[in-house]
This record gives sequence, C-alpha cells and structure tokens, in this order.
Amino acid sequence: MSAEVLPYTIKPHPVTGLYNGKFGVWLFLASEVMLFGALFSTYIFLRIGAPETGPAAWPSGEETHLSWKIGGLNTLILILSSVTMVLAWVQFKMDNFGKGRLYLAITAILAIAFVAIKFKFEYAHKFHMDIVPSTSVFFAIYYTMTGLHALHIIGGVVVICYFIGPGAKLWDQNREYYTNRIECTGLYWHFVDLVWIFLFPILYLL
Amino acid sequence: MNRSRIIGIAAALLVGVCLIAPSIVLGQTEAPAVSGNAIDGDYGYGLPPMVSKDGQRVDDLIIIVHWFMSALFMGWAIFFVYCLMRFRARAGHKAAYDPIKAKVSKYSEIGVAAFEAFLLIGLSMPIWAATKSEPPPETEATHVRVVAEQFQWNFHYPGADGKFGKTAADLVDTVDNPLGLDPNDPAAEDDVYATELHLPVNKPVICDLTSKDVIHSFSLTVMRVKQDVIPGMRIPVWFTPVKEGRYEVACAQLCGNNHYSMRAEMVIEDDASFATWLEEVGIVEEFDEDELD
Amino acid sequence: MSGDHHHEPSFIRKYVFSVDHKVIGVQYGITALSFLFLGFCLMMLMRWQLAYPGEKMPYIGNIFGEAAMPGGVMLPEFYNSLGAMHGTIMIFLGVVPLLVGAFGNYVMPLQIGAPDMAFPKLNMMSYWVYFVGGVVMITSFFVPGGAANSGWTSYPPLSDIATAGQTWWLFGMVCLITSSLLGSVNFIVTIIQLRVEGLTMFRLPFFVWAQLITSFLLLLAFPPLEAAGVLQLMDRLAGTSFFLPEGLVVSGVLQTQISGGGSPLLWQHLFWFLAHPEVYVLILPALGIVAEVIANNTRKPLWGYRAMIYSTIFLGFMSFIVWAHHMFMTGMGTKISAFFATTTMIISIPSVVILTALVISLYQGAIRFTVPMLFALAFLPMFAIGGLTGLPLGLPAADIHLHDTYYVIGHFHYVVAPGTIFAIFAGIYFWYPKVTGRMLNSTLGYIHFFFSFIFINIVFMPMFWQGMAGVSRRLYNQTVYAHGDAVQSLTVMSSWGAWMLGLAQIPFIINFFISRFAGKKVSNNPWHATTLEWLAPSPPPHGNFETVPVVYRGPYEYSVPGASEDFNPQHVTTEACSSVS
Amino acid sequence: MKLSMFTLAAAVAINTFVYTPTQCMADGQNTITGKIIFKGDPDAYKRTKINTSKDPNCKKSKKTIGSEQVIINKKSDPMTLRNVVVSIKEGLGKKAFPVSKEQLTITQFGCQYVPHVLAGQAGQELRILNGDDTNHNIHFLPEVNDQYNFTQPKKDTEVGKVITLKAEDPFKVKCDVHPWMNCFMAIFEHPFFDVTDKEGTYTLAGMDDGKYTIEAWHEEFGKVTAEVEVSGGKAANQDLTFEPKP
Amino acid sequence: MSDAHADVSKHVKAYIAVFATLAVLTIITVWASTWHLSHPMAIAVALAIASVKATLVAMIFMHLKWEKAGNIWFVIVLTVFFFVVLVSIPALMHSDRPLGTVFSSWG
Repeated sequence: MSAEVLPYTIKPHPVTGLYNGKFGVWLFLASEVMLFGALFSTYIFLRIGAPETGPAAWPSGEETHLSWKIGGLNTLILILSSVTMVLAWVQFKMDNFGKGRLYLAITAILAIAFVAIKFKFEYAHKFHMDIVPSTSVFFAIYYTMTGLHALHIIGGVVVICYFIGPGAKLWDQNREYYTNRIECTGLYWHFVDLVWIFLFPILYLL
Repeated sequence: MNRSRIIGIAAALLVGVCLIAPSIVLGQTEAPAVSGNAIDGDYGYGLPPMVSKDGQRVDDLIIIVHWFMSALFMGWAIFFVYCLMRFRARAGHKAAYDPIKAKVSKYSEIGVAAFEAFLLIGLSMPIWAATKSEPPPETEATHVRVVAEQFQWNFHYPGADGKFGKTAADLVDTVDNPLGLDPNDPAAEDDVYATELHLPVNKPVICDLTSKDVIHSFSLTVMRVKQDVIPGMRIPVWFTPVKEGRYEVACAQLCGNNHYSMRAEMVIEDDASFATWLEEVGIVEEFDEDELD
Repeated sequence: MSGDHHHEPSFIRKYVFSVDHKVIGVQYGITALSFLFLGFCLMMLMRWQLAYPGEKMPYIGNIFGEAAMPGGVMLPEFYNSLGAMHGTIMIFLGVVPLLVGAFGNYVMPLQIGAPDMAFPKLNMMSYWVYFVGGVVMITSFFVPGGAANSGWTSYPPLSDIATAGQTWWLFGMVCLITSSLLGSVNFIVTIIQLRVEGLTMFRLPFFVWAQLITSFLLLLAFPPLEAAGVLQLMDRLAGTSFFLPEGLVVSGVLQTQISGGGSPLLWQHLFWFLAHPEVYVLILPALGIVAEVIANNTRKPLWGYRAMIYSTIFLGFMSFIVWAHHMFMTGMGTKISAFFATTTMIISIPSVVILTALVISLYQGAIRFTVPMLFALAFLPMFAIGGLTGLPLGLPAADIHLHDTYYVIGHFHYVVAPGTIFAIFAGIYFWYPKVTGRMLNSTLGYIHFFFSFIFINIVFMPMFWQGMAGVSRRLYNQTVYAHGDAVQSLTVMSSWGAWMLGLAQIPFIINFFISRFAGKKVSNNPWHATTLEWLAPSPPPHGNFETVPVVYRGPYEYSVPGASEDFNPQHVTTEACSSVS
Repeated sequence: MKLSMFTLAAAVAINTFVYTPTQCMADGQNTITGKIIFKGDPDAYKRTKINTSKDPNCKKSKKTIGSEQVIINKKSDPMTLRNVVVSIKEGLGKKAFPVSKEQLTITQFGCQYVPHVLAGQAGQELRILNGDDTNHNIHFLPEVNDQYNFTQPKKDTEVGKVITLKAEDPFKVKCDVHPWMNCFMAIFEHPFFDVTDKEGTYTLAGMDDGKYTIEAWHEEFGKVTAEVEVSGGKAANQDLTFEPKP
Repeated sequence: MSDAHADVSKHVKAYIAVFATLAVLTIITVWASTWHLSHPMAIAVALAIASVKATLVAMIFMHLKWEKAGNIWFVIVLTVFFFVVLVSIPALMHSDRPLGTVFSSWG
C-alpha cells in the first residue's frame, strides 16, 4: 500500500534526480564504508604498532599461509560476478527479462563459488592446520575481515536469489520498480566487490 | 492557570529548597575514613592542596578559565533574565517581526573565540609541552617504575646502582615476585619493591608507568599529575614535590570491582629519611612462629 | 493492493507491527520513556551507596538478592553494573530513541508534509531491532555475574576479561547500532526526497535540519562502533587479541591463551569516533525541539535561522574530528593534543552561535510562559553551563586535574540531563496534543517543571565542586580518599536532590496517563503554530494530510506586520493570511 | 548476610586450631596414617612477617601475620611439614561416594585466609566469611571450576552465595586487593583426603581392602606418591618425604 | 535514470572493457608483489592499483560516471573524507607520544 502512496518510490525526484531506494542504498553504502573503514583502521593501527620481532610481530608473506592463487582466483570470480550483475540490469532495462534473469543466476552461482572456495580451500584448510582467529593478531584480522565480507556476500546471494525467484513477480506488476531494485542490489554487489579489491592485496600480498 | 498562582508555587518551592538544602548539608554524620594514616593537607570544597613545583600553572589555568566562564555566563544570564521580564506576553504587547541588528553577538563570539585561542595557545599548550616533552635531566631525578595491577600500586626503585633490573611477565608471582624481576640480572639484585611511594622532597621525579592487566590511571591529586596507565606501554610522567608530608595515590580509571580500593600512600620526605627508608623497606623480618599458634 | 484500501488492518498490523510512522513513533516514545525511567531508577540506587557507603539500603535493600546486595548492602560489582547500565540505557535506549526514534519519527514527516517515512517497513524493523537490543540489555542483569560492569565506555582489557554480562552488552549494542543505521538512512532519504512542494531546504523547520544532521552523524559514526563491537566479541568469544597486548598478567596469572599484539587504545579510538558525534546526536535534536518551542512561544521568527543551520552543519562536521579529546590522558604527545584541543575549541564556537541566536530570539518577543516554553527556557542556561564547563576539559592542561573526575560527570550531565531531557519534556508537552488530540494539564506541568528545575540543579551543581576537589568518578566509596571524604557532604546533597527529583516526576507520570483520557480536547493547532504538523488533524490519520499541502513561506512567520493573525502558517497563501476573517 | 561475631570467631578458631577436613562416613574399615617429613635446610624456608602497611585496617583483626607458604615443624624429629594435602590418587576404582553434608568455610581474617589450605569433597558446600574491617575480593583461579570472584566490602559478612566446587587439583585462590593473600583449595571426588596439621600428620580413613596410591601435595614442593596396601581394618602407616633440592 | 535503451546497451562495451582491465590489474598486483620492493613502496604500489580498480568499479559498474545527482556525490565525498580521518588519525597518533614512551610493559 504504502509503496503506491509514497512519492518517488519508483520515479526519480525531479530535483534530486533520484528515486528513494537508490539514495537509500547509497547512504547504506556510506555506512558500510565506515564499517569496513574501522576494520581497515584496525589493520593499519595494529600493523604499525606491531613489534619488529617476537611472537606478536607481523607475519611475512610465507608465514601467513595464504595462497595468492586462491585469493586471485576469488578476485577474478568476484569481478566477473560484478560484470554479470551489471549486465543483468542492462537486460532488464532493455526489457529482456529472460536474459536478465539468466545473468542474475550466473551472478548468484559465481558468488556461491566464491564463498565455497573461501570456506572449503581457505578456512577449512587453515582450521585443519590449527590456524584459528586466536592464533595471532594477523589471523584475527584476516578472519574478521574476510568473515564479515563473506557475510556480505551471503546476504547479497540471498537478495539476488529472492529476485530470481519470488521477487520476480514484481516484474509483471511494475517493470521499472523491479529494474530499480536490481540496480540497488547491483550497487550493493559492486560495493562488496570493491571491498574485496582492497582486502585481497592487504591480506594476501603485503 | 493565572500568574499569581505560578509565582506562589515558585516562591513556596524556593523557600522549601532553602530549608532543605542546608539541612541536607549540615544534618549528616561524618563518614569514618577507612585509612588509618593521617593524610596531610587541608582538603575541602575548592582545589585540593598543591605540593608540586609546576602544579600551580595548572591551577592558574583552571582558575582563569573559570573566571572567564563565569563572566560569560553572567553576561549571558543577565540578558536572558532581562528578556524574560521585559518581553513577556501581556495585553498590548506585540512581538516585533523584524530581527534586531545585533552586532554585539558577533563581537562577543569573536571575543570568545579570541580568548579561547589565548587560553589554548598561550596557556594550555606550553604547560602540556612541558609536561610531556621536557623531562628533567636523568641524573638529577629520582626514578621510579610504577606497576599497576588490579587493585594495587607497585613501586619499583632501581636501588643503589641506579639501574632497573629486567622484568618479564612469566616471572610474576603475586607473593614472591610481584614485579616479575629476573633473578639472573645483576641489575635486579639491589632493586627495591614497595607498596608505598616514598620520594625525596625538592628533587624532580620521573615515574615510568606500566600496567600488568587493565587500564589504570595514576592520579596524584596534590601534584596535579594524572596519566592513564596502559598495558603494553610504558609512559613516563614527571613532577617535583616541594612539601613534605603523607599524601595519596589514586586510581582514576575504572579498573574493576575494587577500583575504589586501589589506593596507595605517597610520602614526601627529606633526603636522609628517604635514603633510610629505601634501605629498610626491603628488609623482611622473620616471623615468630609461636605468635601464630 | 486495490481491495486492501478499505480493509481495516488487524490489531497486530495496526499497533504492533505497524508501518505507520506515527505508530512507530509512539512505540519508540513509550519504550524509550520506560527505559529512561529505568535508567533513572538505577541511578537512584547508586546514589544511596554514594551518599551512605556500606550502609543497608532501607526498605528495598533486600529485593535485589544476595548476589547483588547481601544484607541490603550494595556490592561493588553491582554498583559498577548499575553505573555501566545507567549510562548505556540512558544514552542508547532512552535519549537517542526518544529524540530520533520518537520525536523524529512522529514529527519530522509531518513537518515536511510527507505521508510517511520513505521506507516504512525499514522503519518498523528499526523499532523492533531496537526493542530486541533493549530486551538483551535488560536480560543481561539476570545472567551470572550480572550486567556489564566495565563502564558504558567498556574499555578493554577490563571489558575483555569481564563477566558474561559484557557479551550481552555487546550483542545489545550491535542491535541498537543496526537499528540506528536503518533509522538514519530512512530519515535522510525522507527529508531529502519527500518534502512537499514549496518546502525548500531553507524553509525547513530547524527541528528537521537537526534531524538531518543527526542522521548523518548516526550514519557515519555508528559503524565504527559496530566494527569495534564485533572485534570485542571476537576477543571475548573467539579468543583473539585485538585489544590485548602481550604479557598480560591478570590476578597474578600470565595470560598464555591469548596471542597478544593488540592495543587497548584501538577500542578507545573506535569508541570515541562514535561517541563524540553521539554527544551531538544527543544535543542537536534537543536544540531543534527548543528552537521550535521558542519560536512558537516568543511569537516571532527565530533570530539567525540560517546562521543556526550553518552552525549545526559545521557542528556535525567538526564532531568527527574532536574525538581524541577524551583521550588526552592516554599518553598523547604535544602535536596531536594540540590538534584535538584546537578542533575542540573551534567546535565550541558554533555552539555559542546557536545559543546566542536562541537567546536573542527572545528579545522583542512576546513570551508566553507555557509549560513547554518553561522547559525550553530552562534548557538554555543549563545547556550554557554544560557547554561552558566543557571548556576546561577541552584544554589539555586543565584536563590533567579534571579528567575522569566528577567535574566531567557534572559537565555532560548538564548537557544531557537538564539540557536534553528538559528539551524532551518541552517536546512532550508541546506535541502531546498533536499525538493524542488532548492537552496535558498545565498545573501539573508547572509543578513538574519547577520541582525538576530546582532539584536537578541540586543533583548536578555539587559535582563541579567535587570534581575540583579531585574526586574520581566511578568510585564505589569516595570516602577512602582524604579529598573524597572532605566533600562527602556534597555527595549526600546530590543524592537527596536525585531522590527528590524522582518524586518530582510523579506529577508528570500522572499527567501523562490521565490526560490521554481526561485532557482538554484541542483543535488541530492549539499553540497557533506555523509549521505543517499543525495542519494535520490531531491525531493525524494514516497518510497524515487530507490534501497534500503546498508551502509558501519559511517556518517561523510569526507576528508578520499586516497579517490578520500573529502567525502565518507555512501552507496558507499570502492572500489568505492578510484577509480578515 | 550479616554474621554474628560469635559465628565468625568460632569459624576462625576452628579453622586455625582444630582444622581437619571432614571425613564422610565411608563404609570401609581401614585407615592410613602417617607423617609428612621434610628433609632439607629449614633455614632456607624461614617464615617472614608480611608487610600489611598497604591497608592499615588489616592490623585491626590481627597485629602480625606471617608467610604461610612453607611451615616446618622444627621441633619434631624428623621435621614435618604443615599444610600438605594427602589423598588417595589411585585404587578406588569407579566407586561413587556420598557427598558430605558438612559445610566448608574459609574466612578472611587479619588479611589472611583461614585455613591456608582447604581440602573438600566435590559437591560440598563452601561458605566464605569476612572478619576484617576492610574490603576483600576473593578470586578463585581454577581451571575446571568457575573462576568465582566475590567482593566483600564489609566486616562480619558472608558471601551471599553458598558455592559448591567440582573435583580439581589444588588451585590458588587469592585476594586482588591484598596481593599477599592467597590460599589453596583441593577438591576430590572421594572422601579420602586430609591436610596435615602443625604436627605434620594425616589420617585417611574408611577405605575398603586394597592397594592404593596415595599422593601428597605441597604448594611449594609439588607432589610425592607412595603405594599402600590395607586390609582387615588394620591401620597402615605411611610417611611421605619432601626433599627439596637446595 | 533517463537513459534510453540505446544508451544502456552502449554501456555494455564499457563493462566488458572494465572487466578486462580489472583482470589485468589483478594479475599486475600479484606480479608486483614478487618484485621485492621495499616495504613502503610495495604498500604504495598495491594500494595504488587497488585504488585504480576501485575507482573503475565505482565509476563504471556503479554508474558514477553517468551520475548527475549531487546528493550522491555529496555523500561520497563526505564519506571518503571521514574514512580518511578514521583510517589515518589513529595511526598518526602512534607516532606522537610523550618523550620516553616505550611500547612494552616489561623489560
């Protein structure tokens, strides 16, 4: 009900040029920047403060047991999923529902692949080696940051699957509304990608 | 509700409070102090006694700021009360629509800003710089390491050789070795451990603050010294006591259930007494077993 | 969707899981007022221990159980729990939800002429997440070891090694932060997008501006604390050492199970990065309420409306770069302390501007001493005292003596207790007729005001003297120190003030409930106000306005020369204003 | 809970002078008795006066207190050790024993714990009393049990909670306000344990016939064990010896 | 959002190009980490590449290149500013300590 009553839910506001959802998502992303910002700040603060030697020293590349191959593969997967996400939006925009939905599905599959690789080849492997968050500050940060990022991915997958499945009904009722929502989902999805772009070098390479 | 009733209520209230407040202040019994030792100095409602060489600067700053604040508030309040009385709604009085051209506010704001700048740059920063980046010469100063723990202040003196022995976390034993001194370190042999802070008068003191467990705050009210004690860091503070006597060391940061019990005493004494104390405090007396049985 | 329009929603949809901003506003209001009362009660318990340390609490001493108060005497751990929870409840569960959740939610959409918030479902979720957070906080009192007892600031390592209540506190905080984030996104979008035609940004009531800035503060400042909360949860549950350095020896036992390498100061940075903007979250909406009430009751436009808005924006911006003035005593050097002291001095200027503008607004007005106006007027000197006493705390050198003493307590309580909470009362008395369609009884209101005003000063004024004398805050028993024992009489006075202040709230509570049914019925615009909320019926129906209003002028057009009334509502055309009716 | 002075004085007196851990009525007939012998230089373990100047209120209960880590009875020959926990370590099989109904008490008096070493059976109730006019904070540092941490700011009070402990090797209990204050608690599944008195003797009673390993534990010198065989209700005698390396 | 269909379909090429660039940059980052650069230099290079990638994602995928809404730009600028404050000041404070401060409790 309220969606119909409220202005600018679907059509952009003539002055601001935005519909409510898009502005809302950007604001939400702003808060996400600060959330991850705090974690990046933690990373830098603790890294600068780490002693040169001793058990609390920052581990070098080999000591982290993080494989750049797996990390790099995951980076590519995530970038690819970003592309398919934006292509899905293009298809909806051009009224190709079927193709758009296909791209959405590919995005979801890529995202699941990302999470699967993360859990199967990284977390499980590390737990097997008895490397847990309490092992060192580096791994505490590694698990917290990538874990929080993975939660974001899982959240994104849930939303995407919703729009492939039950949410797709909206397409029949109001195409523009549906496309808008895909755009908002896309914005979120690209942001998650963007976070990973920073996480990859600071955790795997430096 | 008419105005006379309001005034009546307000007057009754004021009278009531005038009666209540003194009775509260006067009618109480003095709570017994837990401490057994008499603490020197005259403590009251104002700033506590001040017995350090540089503490007066902090006091002066506080006093100047408060005069400034009072002046500002009084000026403001007079205008406020004037407005309330002069411009109350009444028959025949109408509010003016056009805003007044109040240059005064602009000037006063600039004045406030200028004075704040003076307080900050002229007074506060030099004191702070002296407190944080101009330590007294190492050779002249009495050096003490202060090790805080829940809920106790430990004081570590370097002894005759002037060198602190090495300490390590894994050597700590609450009874035998509260400081975690390394018995193999020759510098540790003559180190002195105490739970009372004794300092010679008129000599600068450097206290290196460390904590074993949580954040504490080393507060010497009478010296106008306060510094958080952060685990994982050793932070120095320095001051020069100028008056002999027995004072208190307080913990000013919530450090656990018994935070309020984390109190130590500080004795400022002349060089001779300090030297004697330093020699005697380490001596352990033998315990006569029959006394227990 | 089509057939639903006339269908009356079920009770649950209408009053429990409602998406109507007004119902949510009222839900927020009732919940937050309950929490405010609870937080106040915790404080009254603490005041007993402070005034009469170690003595049995009369009458109610035995109901708290042997674990908290054996024999009716409060234990330090319970005292610390009360202290930590008083702070948390008052700030995160009481004042912010009242100012933003209740007043913001109810009044802001009405003031901009919107039918509802931009995201009604998000709004509902925000309330329920807040509610869950509140329940978690309350439940934590009943877990072994009691509620969180490391202070509302929860400084690690103490909070890392604290009892289970701390974990509950963190979960509760994560809920509350999430709720605030959802709310702030909603507020910003609503204010930017849903203003009615003609309501430009500089025709917005100051209250809406305050809500906008506040929402930005919440949006950008809260996430770091959420991150910090997650890190502390990791420390407590997964055994990491984000906030723990190497070589901790707790109670004589070397902590070998932790890796070390963390820093206790990291928490303080992330915490105060939130908590300083949070101070402005507490004060800006309060200033907004006060501005509305003052403009309405002086019957003249606010003086320096634009200057106030620019100051507010500046305040909001600066509040992000002053946080380390809470950390002067953590071993800060000269450069950084000079930077933060400077920003702190700078941030005092816009506050002075706002306060000056408000007091000059009184000049040449026709001041009606209504109950909301009395609270709003009392707010001004109280806020002035609170603000001025921040000055010595912002100067690092003076802070050496005053840091973590009662002076700090007095300072921020003057800002938030007789400051913000008086503004809240002003708001309640002011908008109650809009929400219920009935006036609050003004005789009870006057009694409430005068008693509150006098006693709240008796509570907090002595704290400045205690602080000057050097008494640390958070002491279970200050008489163990000579300087504390010397000013114990002030503590006793303060405590009696607090209990009397509690009694002074009884007329308000009675008034609040009785007037709902027995108050004088009022028209849409009982205060003869100009802003849009007074156009809507009292109480406003679902959808708020019968016809979408159009705005023709600024928010505070009172006593316009040549107009037929002494107020020109925003939605009335100029011709209609001047025609004699 | 406010205690009467009498209760408290009784608790202190009993624990100081006649403390023997309560033995529950086990159904066996046999007893093991013996001495804990100290072989070494007693002058290396002299007791010292504890400096309580940090808290002047400690002296109100007791003028001087001495260290209690090592208390050697030099008058007897051979010298014996006090405060040694002796218990059966092996040989009881899987038999379960009823829990003693008697309460254990530990009292803070003169800023010292009375008794200094407390032995009890798992599930036995423990009361914690404060006889000092000061604030104590009793902090348990076990690994199996909960790390209880109680504050007692008032004289003549008892911790509101009566606690029961699980079986655990001797662990330290300390006061966070008075760092010199500590004591040890040893909790067993069975009732066959004792703490040596000032004569250095112990008695374990009520075992069935069989072969047992007994263990003696001292906070400074660690553990020693011995094997004892008992049968037919005869009292077996088994001394154990601590021989610290100089 | 007023893009016609044709406009949007033009974007597709840009998306593919950006994907290619991102993939190449990822490989370069990994490659760069094997250069054995000095530590600050390595960080600078890695973060510079990451920033370029992030900018590409934001500008093209998130349509900032075509974004005209001032509000969004305002939010972005504000957020980036506070992000920088949040990340840099705690780290900076590490270097400004009272004379004689040591980062260890023991020794």
